[in-house]
Parts: sequence; C-alpha cells; structure tokens
Amino acid sequence: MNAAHNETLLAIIILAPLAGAAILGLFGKRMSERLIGLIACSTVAISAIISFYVFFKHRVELRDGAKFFDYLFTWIQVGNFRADFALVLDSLSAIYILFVTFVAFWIHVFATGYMRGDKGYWRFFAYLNLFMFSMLTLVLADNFLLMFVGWEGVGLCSYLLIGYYFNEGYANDAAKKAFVVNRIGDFGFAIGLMLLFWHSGSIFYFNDPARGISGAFNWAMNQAADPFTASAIFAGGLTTIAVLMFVGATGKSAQIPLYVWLPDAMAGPTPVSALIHAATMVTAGVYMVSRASSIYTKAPTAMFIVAIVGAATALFAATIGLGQWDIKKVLAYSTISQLGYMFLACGVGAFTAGIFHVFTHAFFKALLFLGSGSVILGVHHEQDMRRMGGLKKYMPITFWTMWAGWLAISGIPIFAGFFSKDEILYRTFIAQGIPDVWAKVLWVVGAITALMTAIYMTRLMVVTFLGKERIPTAHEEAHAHAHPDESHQAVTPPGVGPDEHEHHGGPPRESPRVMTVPLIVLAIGAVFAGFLGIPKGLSDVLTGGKVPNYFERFLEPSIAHVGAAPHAAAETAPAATESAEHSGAAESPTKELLLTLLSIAIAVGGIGIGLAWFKRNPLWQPPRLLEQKYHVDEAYDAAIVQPIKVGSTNVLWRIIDQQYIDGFVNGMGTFAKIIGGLLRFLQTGLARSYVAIVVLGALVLIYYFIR
Amino acid sequence: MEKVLFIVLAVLAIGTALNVIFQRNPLYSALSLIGTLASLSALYLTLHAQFIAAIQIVVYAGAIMVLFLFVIMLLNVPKTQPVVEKHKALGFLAIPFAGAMIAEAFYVLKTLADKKITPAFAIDTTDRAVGTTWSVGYSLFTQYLLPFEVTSVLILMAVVGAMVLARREGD
Amino acid sequence: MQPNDLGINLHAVLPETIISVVAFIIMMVDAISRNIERRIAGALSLLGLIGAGVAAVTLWKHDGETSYSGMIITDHFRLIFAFVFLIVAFLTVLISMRWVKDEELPVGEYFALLLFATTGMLFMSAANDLVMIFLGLEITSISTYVLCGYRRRDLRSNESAVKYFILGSFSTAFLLFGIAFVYGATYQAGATPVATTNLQIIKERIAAGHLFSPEMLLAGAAMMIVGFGFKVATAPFHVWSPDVYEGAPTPVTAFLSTGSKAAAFASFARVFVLTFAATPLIATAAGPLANLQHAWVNALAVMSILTMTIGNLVAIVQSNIKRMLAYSSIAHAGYALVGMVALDWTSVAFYMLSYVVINLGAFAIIEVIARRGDRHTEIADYQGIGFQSLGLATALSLFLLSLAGIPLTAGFVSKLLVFKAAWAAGSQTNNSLLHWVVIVGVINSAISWYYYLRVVVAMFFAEPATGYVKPRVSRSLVAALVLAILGTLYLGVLPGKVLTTLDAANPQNRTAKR
Amino acid sequence: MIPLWWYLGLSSLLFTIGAVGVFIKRNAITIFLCIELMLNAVNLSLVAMSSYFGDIGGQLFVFIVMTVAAAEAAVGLAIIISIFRNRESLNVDEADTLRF
Amino acid sequence: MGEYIVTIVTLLPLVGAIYLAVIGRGENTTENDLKWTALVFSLATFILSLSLAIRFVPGGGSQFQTDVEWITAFKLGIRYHVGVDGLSLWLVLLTTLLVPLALLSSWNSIHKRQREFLISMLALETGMIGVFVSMDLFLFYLYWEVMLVPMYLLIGIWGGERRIYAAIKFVIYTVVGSLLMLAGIIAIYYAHGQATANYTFDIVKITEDIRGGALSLTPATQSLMFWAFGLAFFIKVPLFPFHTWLPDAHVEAPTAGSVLLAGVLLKMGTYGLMRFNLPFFPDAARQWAPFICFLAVIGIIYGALVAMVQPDLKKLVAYSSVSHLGFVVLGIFSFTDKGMQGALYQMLNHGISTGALFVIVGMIYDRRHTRLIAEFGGLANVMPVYSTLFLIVTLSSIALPLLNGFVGEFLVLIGTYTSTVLPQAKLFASLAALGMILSAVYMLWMYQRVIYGKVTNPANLKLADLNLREKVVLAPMILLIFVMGVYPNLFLARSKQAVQDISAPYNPGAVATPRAGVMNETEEK
Repeated sequence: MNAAHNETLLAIIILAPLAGAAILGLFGKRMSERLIGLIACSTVAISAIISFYVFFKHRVELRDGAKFFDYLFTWIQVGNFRADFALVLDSLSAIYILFVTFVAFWIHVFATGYMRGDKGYWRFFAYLNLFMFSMLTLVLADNFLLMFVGWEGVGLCSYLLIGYYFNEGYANDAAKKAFVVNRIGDFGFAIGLMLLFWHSGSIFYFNDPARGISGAFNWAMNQAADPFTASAIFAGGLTTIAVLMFVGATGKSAQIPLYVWLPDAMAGPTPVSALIHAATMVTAGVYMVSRASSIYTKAPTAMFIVAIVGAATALFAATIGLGQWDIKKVLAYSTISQLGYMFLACGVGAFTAGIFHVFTHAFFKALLFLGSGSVILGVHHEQDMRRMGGLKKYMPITFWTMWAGWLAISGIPIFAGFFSKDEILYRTFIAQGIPDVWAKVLWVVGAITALMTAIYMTRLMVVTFLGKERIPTAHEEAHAHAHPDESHQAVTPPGVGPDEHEHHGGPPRESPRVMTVPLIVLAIGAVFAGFLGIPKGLSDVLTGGKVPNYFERFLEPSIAHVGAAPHAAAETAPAATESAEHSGAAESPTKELLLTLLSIAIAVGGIGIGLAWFKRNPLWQPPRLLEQKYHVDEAYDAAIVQPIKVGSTNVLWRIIDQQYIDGFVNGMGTFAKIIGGLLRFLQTGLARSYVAIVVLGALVLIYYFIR
Repeated sequence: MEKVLFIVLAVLAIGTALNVIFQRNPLYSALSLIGTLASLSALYLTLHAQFIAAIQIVVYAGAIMVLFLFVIMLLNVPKTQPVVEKHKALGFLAIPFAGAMIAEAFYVLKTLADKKITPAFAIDTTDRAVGTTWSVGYSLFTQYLLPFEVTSVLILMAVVGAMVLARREGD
Repeated sequence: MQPNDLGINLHAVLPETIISVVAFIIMMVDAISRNIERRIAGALSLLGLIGAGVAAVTLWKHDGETSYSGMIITDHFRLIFAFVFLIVAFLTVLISMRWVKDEELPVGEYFALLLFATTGMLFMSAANDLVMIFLGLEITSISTYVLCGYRRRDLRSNESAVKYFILGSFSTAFLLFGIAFVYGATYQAGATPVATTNLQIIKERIAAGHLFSPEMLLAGAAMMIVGFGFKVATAPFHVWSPDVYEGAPTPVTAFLSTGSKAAAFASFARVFVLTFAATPLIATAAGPLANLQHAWVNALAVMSILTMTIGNLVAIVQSNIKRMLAYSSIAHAGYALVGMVALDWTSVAFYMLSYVVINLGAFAIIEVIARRGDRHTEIADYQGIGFQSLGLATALSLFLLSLAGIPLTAGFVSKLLVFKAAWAAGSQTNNSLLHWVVIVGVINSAISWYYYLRVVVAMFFAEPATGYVKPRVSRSLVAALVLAILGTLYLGVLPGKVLTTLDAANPQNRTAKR
Repeated sequence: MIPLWWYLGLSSLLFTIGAVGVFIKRNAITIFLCIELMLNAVNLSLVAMSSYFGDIGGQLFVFIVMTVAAAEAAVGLAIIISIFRNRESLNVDEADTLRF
Repeated sequence: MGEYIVTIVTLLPLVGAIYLAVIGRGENTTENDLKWTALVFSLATFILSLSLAIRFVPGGGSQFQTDVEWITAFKLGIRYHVGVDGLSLWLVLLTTLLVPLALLSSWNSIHKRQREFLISMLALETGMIGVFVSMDLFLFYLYWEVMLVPMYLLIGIWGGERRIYAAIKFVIYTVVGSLLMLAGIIAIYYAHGQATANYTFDIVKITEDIRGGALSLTPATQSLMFWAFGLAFFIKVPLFPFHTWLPDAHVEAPTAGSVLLAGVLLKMGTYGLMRFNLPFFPDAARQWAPFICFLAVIGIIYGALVAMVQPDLKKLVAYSSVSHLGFVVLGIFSFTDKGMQGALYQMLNHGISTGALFVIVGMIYDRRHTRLIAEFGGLANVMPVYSTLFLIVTLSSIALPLLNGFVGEFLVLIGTYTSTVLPQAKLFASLAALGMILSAVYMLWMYQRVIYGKVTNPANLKLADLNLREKVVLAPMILLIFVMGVYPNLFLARSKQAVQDISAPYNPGAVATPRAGVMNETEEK
C-alpha cells in the first residue's frame, strides 16, 4: 500500500500540451487552421490517452493509495527550502487528469469549429494548449509550489483568453479583473503556503524517501486537531493555514467575496468559458482544498468557514443567475453556485462528494457552455436571451444535448448531477464537527439553491429554445448593437473582434459536425457519469449495495477524514481509514433515501415552476437588484478601487512623493541656497565691515583661549 | 617720578592716538600720529631702548610719516568732497568692540600684576646693556643677520611694487 | 658670539637666494632691454625656479639642520613646502607668460614680484623663528598686494588691492601682537635666552612648563590664529578673500589662492602643529601645553566646520566663477584645517600639494576663457562651450571634479587623508568634536558637488551661448595644463611615492623617534 | 618701578584705538595711519618686554617691524594713489563693487 | 596575485572608451564605425565575463583574485584587490550583458555626440563592474564615485527635457550618501586597524576579522557606521523615502541610461548592503532590521500604488523599481539564506526585467517620441511581436511562476516569513506579499492601456513592428527570463556559499533545527 513508485509517463501528460503551445506560439502564425487545430487537439489527445493509459495501468495500486512520482529536476533549493519540478499521480490527481483531458479534448475539438475564421486562431489554440499544460501541472504537482505554478499559469491563460478579443475594452477589463482578483486569492494562498512551510519545513505533499523528502501532509497528520473556535483562525496554526489557503481557493474558484471576476470572464470565447471557467480551472480551488484535506480535517474552524462560504456563494449566485439575460452570464452564475456546492461538500468533510460534483459538473457544465456557444454562433453572436427563443427547431442537436445538461444540473435522477448533488446534500445534513443546527441550516440553503438552480436553468432552456422567436431582423440588430462607446471611435483598424466572421446573416442554424459531436459526447457524459458514484444509501436501496460507489472507493486513499486519529495516519499521508466516514452515527440508509427523495422532489419542483412560469412569461422582468447583481461590482469599485486610485494619485504621489519627500529634498537644496544667500551678505563689499568681522572673530577666539 | 613721567607720556600717546581717529582730515590725523610716535619714542627712552627710540624718530616719524604727509598733500583731497555716510552702524560697534578688547587685554595682563619683575635695565647699566646701539648692532649682525639681510629683499620688493603701482601710465 | 657659532650657511638659503637674485636679474634685464625681455623674463623665472628646486634637492640630506642662529631650519618639512611653492610659482609663471603680454602690463616687474613673493613663501616654510615667519609673511603679502592691484586701470583690481592691503595689514598687526605675547610668555629668568621667538625653544619652554605667563601664551596663540587664519582664509577671517580673488587678475588669483595659502599653512603648521602641540598627539598631563593644544585644536575644529560650511554654502549661490572658486578655496582651507586639528602634518602637506595643483589648473583655464581684462568670468559665459572647446572644458571638469573630491584624482586622496587623520585623532584623544568635523566635512563635500557640477552643467548640458569664440591657447599654458592634469591624476592614482616621502619627512615622526 | 604690565596695558590701549580706528574711519589714508598705530602699539610691548627681560630679541623684532612698516607704507600708499587715480576718492566705502 | 581575468574584464570597456576617444577623428570614420567598435568591446567583455561564470567554483569563496599593493605608503594599506565571489559573479555578468544590449537598444536613438555617448557608456561599464569586483574598500569607493560621472553625463547630455534637474538630483543624492559612506569607510578602517594593528581597506580581511571576533565594535558604534554605509546604499537602492531621485533620473535618462540605471546601478545599493552592512555590523543590522524592513514594505506598497497612477511609462517603471527593490531589501534583512538568495536573485531578475521594460519603452519612444500611456492603445493590432514580448516581460515583472521574477520574490517572501531573527517577520512578509497583487494591478493595467483596445490615436496606426536589431536586443532578455524562471539552481548554486557566509552569523545553529522530517541538504545537481 501507498508505496512510492515512478511513472515517467506523467511528464508527457504535461509536456505534450506545452509543446503544442510552443509550436503554435512560435510558428502558428504561418500555419493553416486545419494544421493548427490538428496540433492543438492532438497534443491534448496525447495527454488524454496517456492519462487513460496510466490510470488503467495503475488503477489498482491507486485505489490502494499508491503514489507514482515523476521527478524531473529540482527547481529551487535554498537551504532547507526545496521545491522540485516533480509530478505525482495518486487517485485524486488521477481522476482529475482523466476528466480534465477528456473534457478538454472535446472542447478543443469544438473550438476548432467555433473559432473558425478567427484571425487569432493560432493564438487561441496556443493559449488553450498552454492552459492545458498549466492545469495539468496544477493537478499533477507533487508540491504546493509547483501547484502554485499551475495555479498562476491557469490564471495567466485565463487572463489571456478572457482578453482574447483585445480590441474590446470590456474583455480587457474582464481579463485584468480576473487576474487581479485571482492574485488577491493567491496572496492568501502564498501566505498560507509560507506558514505551512514555517511549520512543517516542507512544501511537498508526501514523503518521498527516494528523494529524501518529507511531506507537509505527513506532518499535518501528526498534529492534533485545532479546536473549533474563532480564535484558532488567528492562532497561526493549522486553521490559519487552512483559512489562508481557502482565500486562494475563493479567488480561483470564484467564491464570495472574490467571485466577481467569473461573470465578467464570459467575455472570452465560449469554448474558453466551457473549459476554463466551468469545467476545469475554476474547480482548482476545490482540488486544492481536497488535496489539503489532511490539513483541513485538522482545522474544523476552517472547514466550517469553507462550508459557510460555499453555501452562501451557492445561494447568492443562484439568485443572481435568476436575474440575468445574458445566456453565458446565467451559466457563469450557475457555475459559481455549483462551485459553492463543491465547497459546501468539502466544508462538511465530504471531499469525495465535492470532487464527485466537480467531476460530474465538468461534463454537464462544459456541455451547457458549449451548447450556449453553439447557440451564440447559431444566432450570430447574440448572447441576450431576450433576442432568442424558439431555437429548438433550428438547432435540434444543440437543444437535445443541452437538454441533457439541463436535467443533469437540475438534479433529475439518472443524470450525472443528481448523484453528486444528492450526495452533497446528504453529507451536509449529517455533517459532523460542526454544530448540528448549522448542518441543518446549510442543508436548507443547499436545498433552496437546488430549487433555484432548477428554476433558472429551466428559464434558460425555455427562454432560449422554446416559445416564440424573438430574433431581430438585421436592421434592428444593427441598431441594437451599436454600442454607444463605439460611435466616437473614429479609427477602427482592420482589427480582430468577435463580430468579424459570419456576421449578421440569415436565420439561426445548427452548428457544424465538429461542434455537435463534442456536444453529443459530453451529453453522454452528463447523462451517465453519475453512475460512477452512486451514493451508498441509494445503492443499498436500489441494488442492495451491489453497485459500489466506485468513485468514493477510488478516491478514498487520497482524502483525509475528520476525526482521524493522528496515530492512525502516522505512517502515511491521508490514510484510508475507510470506516471513519461510514461509521458516523447519523448515517442511516433510510434517512439517506428520504433525503434523496426530497431532493428529487426539489429538482422536479424547480423544473415545474420554471416551466410553468417562463413558458407563459419568458420575458419576465427579474428584480432589478438581481439583474444588477446586487451592485457588488459597484460597491467594490467605490469602496476599494476608487479610493486606492484616488489616494495613490492625490495623496501618495502628488502630496507625499512630490510635495513632502521631494519637497523636503528640494527644500534642503533651497535651504542651503537660502543659507548661502544669507551668508553671502556678510560679504558687504565694505572693507571696514570685514575688519569688524575679523575683530569680532578675534575677540571671540581670544575669549575662548583665555577663559 | 618715573610713574608720573610714564603717565604723562601715556596720556599724551593715548590722546594723540585718539586724535588720529577723531580727526576728519587725514592731514591732522597724520600729524597727530607723529605725536604718538614721539611719545612712544620717549617711552622707549624710559625703557633704556635708546637705539629704538632714535630710529623711531628718525625712520618712523621722520621718513615714513613724511611719506604719508607727502601723499596726503599729493592727492590733495578736496575738503568739499561730500562724505558718504554709509554704514554708520559700524561706528556703533566701536565702543563694545573696544571695550571687549580692552577687557580681554587687561584680563590677561592683570595676571602679570603680581609677577614682580625687576627690569633688566635697572640692573645692567653698562653701555653694552640691552637697548644700547651696541647691543642692537651686535645682535643685528650676529643672531639676526639673516632677518636683516632678508629685509633687503623686502625693501627691494617694496620699491618695485610701489613703482609699478604708482608710476604714471605709459612709463 | 663668534661668527662660526652663528650658523652662517649660504647653502641653507640657496633656493631663496637664487630666486631673489633671479628676480633682481629680471628687473635689470627689464631695465636694460626693451624688446626681448618679454619672453626672457618668463624663461628666466622658470630657470630660476628650476634652479631653486635643484638647490632645494641638494638640501635634502641636511635634514634637521638649523642655521643662522636658529632662524632657518632645513628639514624636510621646509623642503616639501618649498617644492609646493616652487610648483605654484612655476605653474603661475607658465600661465601668466602670455597673459601678461596680452594685458600689456609691465612684464619684468610682474615676474620679479612673483619671484619675490615666492621667496617670502620659501622663508615662511624655512623659518624656525617667529621673526622669520613674520618677515616671510610680509614679503609674500606685500608683493601680492601689489600683484592684486597690478591691472592699475581696472577698478576691480584696485579695489581688490586696497581691500587686501587694509585687511592684510590689519591682521598682520594681530599676528604681530600675538608674537609679542608669545615672546613675553616665554620669559624665563636666568635662562639663555631669557625670552625668545625661536620656535624650538618656545616649544621646550612650554613643554617644560617654564612660562612667564600661560595666559599671555594663550592670548598670543589666539591672536596668531587670527593672523594665520586670515592668510589661509578660515572663517571668520576669510571675509577678504572672495572680494580679493574676484578682483585680482586671474593668474594672481591663482597664485594667491594656492601659494599664499599654502605658505600660510606651512607656517601655521610649523607653529601650531609642531610647536604648540605635543607629539605625537596630546600631552596627557595637564599643563600649559595641554591647555594650549586643547584650546587651539578645538578652536580650529570649530573654525574648520565654519569655514567648510560657509565656503560651500555661499559658493552655491555665486554666479561668477572666480568668486565661486574663491569660496571653494575657503572651503578647502577648511578641509586642510581638518588635517591640522588632527595634528597630522603629512595629510596637511599632501592636501596642500594636491590642492595647489588642481586649483592652478582650474584657474589656468579660467584665465584663458576670461580673455583680456577678465571679462568673461560669469558662469553664464561657460554656457555650452563644452563641445566647442572640448579639451579645455574636459580639463576644467576634471579639475572641478577633483576639487569636489572624485576618486582617482588628487582631490579625493587628500580629502581621504585629512578625514582619516581627523577620525583617528578623534578616536585617540576621545574628542568627538573631531568626529563631527569629519561628518560635517563629508556633508560639505556633498554640497560642494552641486556648485562644481554647475559649471559642468553649463559647459556640457546647456545650449551654447552665441558669440563664443574659441580662445587661442598658448603653448606655455598648455604645458601648465598638462602638468596640472598629470599632477592631479598622479597624486590621485599613485600617491604612494609622494605619501611615503611626505611621511618620512613628517617632523612629528622625527621627534617621536628621538 | 613701573610694572611691566603698565607698558603692556598702554600698548593694548593703543592697539585697541588703532583697531577701532580701522573700522570706523572711511578715509583710506587714515585707516592706514591707524594700522601704523597698531604696529607701534605692538612695538611698545616688544620694547618693554625686551628691556624688562634684558633680551635684545624684542628690540630687534621692533627693528624688523619698522622696516616692514616702511615697506608697507610704500606699497600701501602706492595702492592708494593707484586707486585714487581711478576713483578720485579715498573713501573706502565706495570701493564696494566686489561683494556678496 | 593570481589571475588577471577580472582586471581585464573590468578595464576592457575603459580601454574601449579610450580607444574610441582617440581613433578616427578624421572624416572617414562614420558613426557606424564608432558604434560597432563600442559594441565589439562590450561584447568582448561579455564573452570574457562568461568565462568567469563557467570557471567559477560554486562552493568557493572569492575567486580569480588579484591582490597587489597599491598605496601602502603612510600605513594606508590600500590594495588593488579584485575578485569575484558568489555575490558579485552574476551581477558582473548582468552588467556585461546589459551594456551591449543597451548599446544596441539605442543604436539609432542617439542623435548628437555619438562618440561621447559611447565613451560614457563604456566608461560606465568599467565603473559598474569595478564596484562589483572590488575587494578593497578604497577601490570600491573609487569605482562607486567615478561611475557617477558617465551616468551624470548620460542623463545630462542625452536626457530629456528636465535632464539637468534630474542629473543634478541624481548626483547630489548619491553623493550625499556616498560621502557619508566615506566617513564610514574611514571609521571602520580605523577601528579595524586599531583592533588588529593591521591598517587595511581589504574587505575580505575586515569581514574575516569581524566574523572571527578580532574586531568587535560596540552596538552604538555599529549603529553609526551602519547608517553611514547604509544611507549610501539605501539612497542607491532606493529605499523609501530616499527614492525621489529615481523617477526623475529614469524619465530623463536616454533609454540606454535607464536600462543601466535600473538594471545595474540600483543593484549596487543592495549589493553594498550584503557586502558591507550585514557582515560588518551584525548587531546594528539586527537592531535596525525592523525599521528597515518597515521602510522596505512601505516601499513595496507605496511604490506599487504610485506606479499605478503614473501617466508616464518610464515613471511607472521607475516606481515599480522602488517596489521591486523593496523586496530585495526585505530579503536581505530577513537574515535568512532563503531571503538573501531571493534578494540576490531578485536583483538579477529586476536587472533583466526592468532593463527589458526600459528597452521596450524606449522602442516606442523612438517611434512616437512620447512616453505618455494615454498616447498609446491598441498596439497589439499593429505591433504583434512587440506586444508579445512586452507581455512576457510584463509577466516576468509581476512574478509569474516559471518566469524569473517569481523565484526571487517567493524566496524573499518565504525567507522573510521564516526569519527567526527579524521580529514580526510574518507580518512583514504578509504585507510585502500585497506587492504581488499590486504589481499585477499596475503592470497589467499599463499593458492593457498601451497594447490592448482599439487603436485610438491615428499616429499609432503606422507604427512598424520590431526590426531585427530590436528583436536581437530583446531575445537574450526573454530567454533569460525563461531560463531563470525554470532552472534557477544554475544561478543559486553559485551564490549559495557567499550567501551562507553572510547569513550564518545571524542564524547560529539554524541548520540543525529542521522542524519536521529530514531536511535535504545535499548538493543539487
């Protein structure tokens, strides 16, 4: 069990996309679109194939907690600080690379169609491949610093891809916002990392005797759990580490209060939204928390915070999602909301459930985004749902695949989302380590969110695909599209923009095969992925426990559990104390079943409400507050951005720097000049006055001598 | 007796000296200074410094001061020349400065008051005593030979200098 | 007293004799000939100076000999400074050769006076008796009074002369009174001599505590400081120097600000560092010497602070380059005083040596650019000339930066030496005032960069002023410049040899060894 | 016997008068006269001490001082003549073009 | 005695300068000849200096030493002692690399006094290298001061509108500091001489004697000397609040001057801190560290905030230097090997990244003769290659992992964070980490305003993309940005020993107290 092995293939998983990025970045400009697409997809395909190969090759060992290292070189070594460029494959990272590469591959394929004709085709795929490299590095890293490399790397790619349409001011703003907000999170992450290093003397996850490395998790496992008090947050121990790292997660995974970048990030091309801002990157926070589960489980306060923030975000984003008209914004808030779910799961100790939701979410949310992309392309780059409607007949494949995603996210049984969401709600309900009443409150929040999810997703489907066509004529559209800020921009170069190709022409139509095939594949995933992790209770009831929760079973060795005794895990990292979770007192199949039924009811109810409501009244005006996203952006701007800007300009620069410091410096010069100017008047030019000065000097001097 | 003589001469010297600075006309100042020099010469005699007393009269009063008078007459500053009364403030410094200087001098000198010293001329009254022409002359050509010779350079230089500055243009 | 006891030794005064004789010859030649003398006078002066230099070299091995009844001492102190003066005179002659012709001034007298002044300076450093110091000082002063007023038709020159004369004579009176007091203070009944102006005997008397009146000694020393302080231009006795330097003809200013200052420092050091102070550093016991040393060291330290500060601060606001350099030379007197208060003869000597070389170089260029009648001496006149007269501008920049104390030039090494000496002395004698002197000194150096660079700014950075015509540079001036540049760099890069010589010559070490 | 310090005191008084005279008088020649007065004051000190101590040095010094005074007078008066020729004035206060 | 390679590397540019001053005064010599001559000399210097890096033995102390008597008269004990150790090796290389690049970068942008410009550049190079290789205080001071002159000329003659003000400000600021340092040098020289009876300016010897206890100064004395030295370095760094000369100097200096100013000159300050302040005055350094770190942290945040709102590109980069150098100072005064290695690394990073930034700004300045951000916008449309390279440099500057900036910044932070000597180390590190956020803000905002968006200014429409020369200038920098980010051990291994020597006295027994598990101290490959 959990012996350290080597697996040199891991490097190829990350290096293949890197190579693709390098080739495309350096030479892509002169390549044909076909070649570019081929290179981009094939490198990801290589990663995917190897991921699958490695996974199946080692699945047994992995399930038993084995780890496979791939040491490339020592990156930084100073004194007792060491960071390797080394990869590790354990069950957690194995699952991650599987769905990441898989989903990513299909999104790449989709994108080859979606981006067709774009001037920056090569650039786009270079970024996308670079993103794959970063994401896989993040997942496969065997230490926190390398994870941070991937962490920042995906942030960079996100930045580049959000700002892909660099002629558009809003895209650039969104890109910068994304990067900066992520940096705020990284700030917390970095400090947490340093604190961890300060305590454990290592930033590696696991022991690796071959390299003489001791892991931080091994250290954490041996620590006593922090008490469940607010003061633990500031005590500088494990709880502090966990909270700080969670700050990083809130940035990357768009949680309150740092979620604001994600909706804006929809400025990027839709495949990007699908890949980065739905399926993979944004779940990095969840990955990190799960990865550090051995720390979190020792820090109940931090767990509690994670759960609260997760739940709050889930509800909060869901409400906003209800009020959006932009199809991608709806999905964006939906993503935030679902991420909140995942954190809720982590927060209540159900890491596997969280990861499971990541897994299923990757499929259905990628599907939904790609579907929306297909729609947007179909209606010629229109994202406002008010100008859609009745698209079902024009884009049947898109509709039906999205239909699968819709049901999945709403939590209709059989569909993937059902299993994961249900599991989370159940785990929340029976959560330990936090006050029971809080567990119930969280559950209620989760349930309400589930209801709202079903409602707004139904709204999306209804408004977009059903009902009357509201697609404006070309004339109207042109009018509606005339951005006020564009009118005065006299100089418009032959630029690159989203509106360049296939603009404003003809009725909506179905997307080409290269785009619909990925939709279908992902739809299949959205439907069936959930069967990998049928909750135990459900399984017990339906199949008599014959179908095990593959997912949980597989992930188990990589996840630590609340209350695991330090000594139990003394030898290894997150030990597979299988019994811990299941031996919980509150757990009973009946209750689980009951809750499952309840959640089904919620899902069905939500869909019902949505259908009833929006079929009749698709253009229902949502509350202004929701439409305006609670004015959070404005509040941030007024409370943070503007004060800093104004303060820096008017106080720091103009007053402190120029007036005080420079004023002092120049003042010294002026002072010297003034003194010099005064002293020169001793020199009256009058010989007699000089005599007087000499006499005075002599008198003083003589006095000093004879006194 | 000696003290009376000293006091008389001292008062004379101080009086004429003050007159030097109180006179507006440089001519009278110069004449007044001659009086001071003469008083000093007499004082030198009381100190048995006959040679110095003599050249005080001959060289100083006789030659140097005459040169002064000569120049004063030569330049013949018109009396009517308006006196520019700038910087009068300096005049007011005179009293405090003079007071301070005198105070300092007497602070130093009063330490000598209790030092009883018998003048050498009261003991040694030979014609080779200090102050006689012999003694001065002897020293001048023995111990003070070099300074004496160097004064020739000084004088030569002064002659050249005075000539350069004072001669008329075009010479 | 028998003649052979008198220590008559013509060899000992050979340099002085040569120079004064040459001066005399020049005047004779001047009187006799009307045409050729113009070139000959300069050449003769140079020859005489070289001859004096050779004579001084021949004296080198007679270290420590006194002659003329103790009036003259032939130690290395004297000779080192003699070389400094000879260098000053040599360079001054070189830079004046063309100038004096262009200005249509009496040539023979000019060089004669220059040489007489040099004679006086030589006597000042050679003097072992206050009489000789006084005499040397007067010879130097009176001849420089004349030189200041040499351009007779120029009001500024007149004014310069009259101011210098009044203040110079006035301060000489103080010096004289000081000498009288010191003379009186050394009275020791029954001793031979009874009272003295001989420095060595004075020192012995003070050290032994056999004093008629310590108060008189102190007062006398104070008044002597007034006199010397005037000559070296230390605050508050510096007041004359800006006016005089500005008004005097430029080569004379050069001579004044270097030669006469160095000579005054020679005597100053001879009297105070070697006579009024214990060797090596301080008399530990209380006593007249300790009191005196304590008093003058502290007084000079304060004066040095004042001097540096006033010099540098006022230099900042000057617009006339000569006047600016006048203040700069005041400041440099302050730095040299730092070496004095550290009782470090070597550093003072080195300071003077490098200072005269640099300053003469700077003034040489100023003279060229000033043209006839010193008309272009405003800094504004230097606008943009940098690239038109690249050589002159670069050389001037070098000299100015060296004055500011940039490494690799003499200015830096000399500053380093004086500061180092003062720091060491401060530590050894537990006198934190000396540390403050160093700190003020370095701050002042920083200030000085500002005004030195102003000239560089004007020359290189500003737009050229119209109407600048490249001046013609005579060969003798080029020679002077080359010598000055070489000297500046040599003393800055390889000061080792000179320093070794100076250190070996240091009379303090000598007495300490004995 | 007259104490030595009487002489010295007188000398100091004269010196002071001379010194004060230098900076209150405006006429160049008078200033010069005051300087001569100062030199004479010093001479008195030297002679007095020389005579009292029985050391000829002081008087020799006076001899030298007189020579110097003579030389100074020659040059000084020449300077004064020289400036007078240009300015037609002996007032030193007017010679203040060089200042600050 | 020993080798002369260091001397040759130091003086070769000077030889070039003299050669340039002498040759080809005739009309046959074109400006191109002069430029090529200068370039060849600087490249030769670079190639020679590469041999230093290649032959450098990582574990050793000062290497390639030349130690001959210079001015020993008067017991001065001044020696010509040069050598290269882990501290100076990379800084020397940085210098020799940046000079040819700077020359190339201003190939066509100097329109007057080409010859003098080249002479100044080469002379400056000698000065800069000299500062780093000097192992004698006197020699160090000498180079330190002399180097001012060419820089002064560079700003003053070839600078912008307010060049005179900037040049004088630069010099006076520096000189105030350096003269105080001179006082410090004299003081330590004297103190050392008194304590050991060996009057010497030799840095190595003094360092050894202090470390060995032969010379121990009282804390009060140390404090005074610490500040005497420190002020010079803090001004040069520049540490807040001594920084105001920097924006002016940067803005007014020509591109090549800015590159060297930011790339090398600022490093002299931090180098001096590591070379002198820490080894010489351990007690004072410990005592003042919190205060200095406080200033450093203020500088990090303050510099970033002020940089954010600058309308002028060069000013922005200048203030960003204040911020970046704050990290370096913080790292140094963390007293940990990590912090110092990070600081050293950050020096190199800053030299390359900021040097590249100035080159980049210079490129559009050459085209548009303005540096105002508002004048630009949408350059990505017309200058794609430029935009890409600019992006890489920007990212390097905001410390993106796998680019050079990250390694240095992170090491500084973790070094500071884990410092056991510095009080409130965690607080300092945490505050400093804010700089990470802010740097992203101002750099990306600037990048966005210049590069992204539509071309709003017609003047920008016909801008040509980079030509071959410009690409050649940026290529080595970009390459280094990657290499240093991916494989820092190449550099760290060589500076390790030097840094340990400095940090060890502050952390007695630090190696022996690993907190968990086994620390791996094996030599990296």
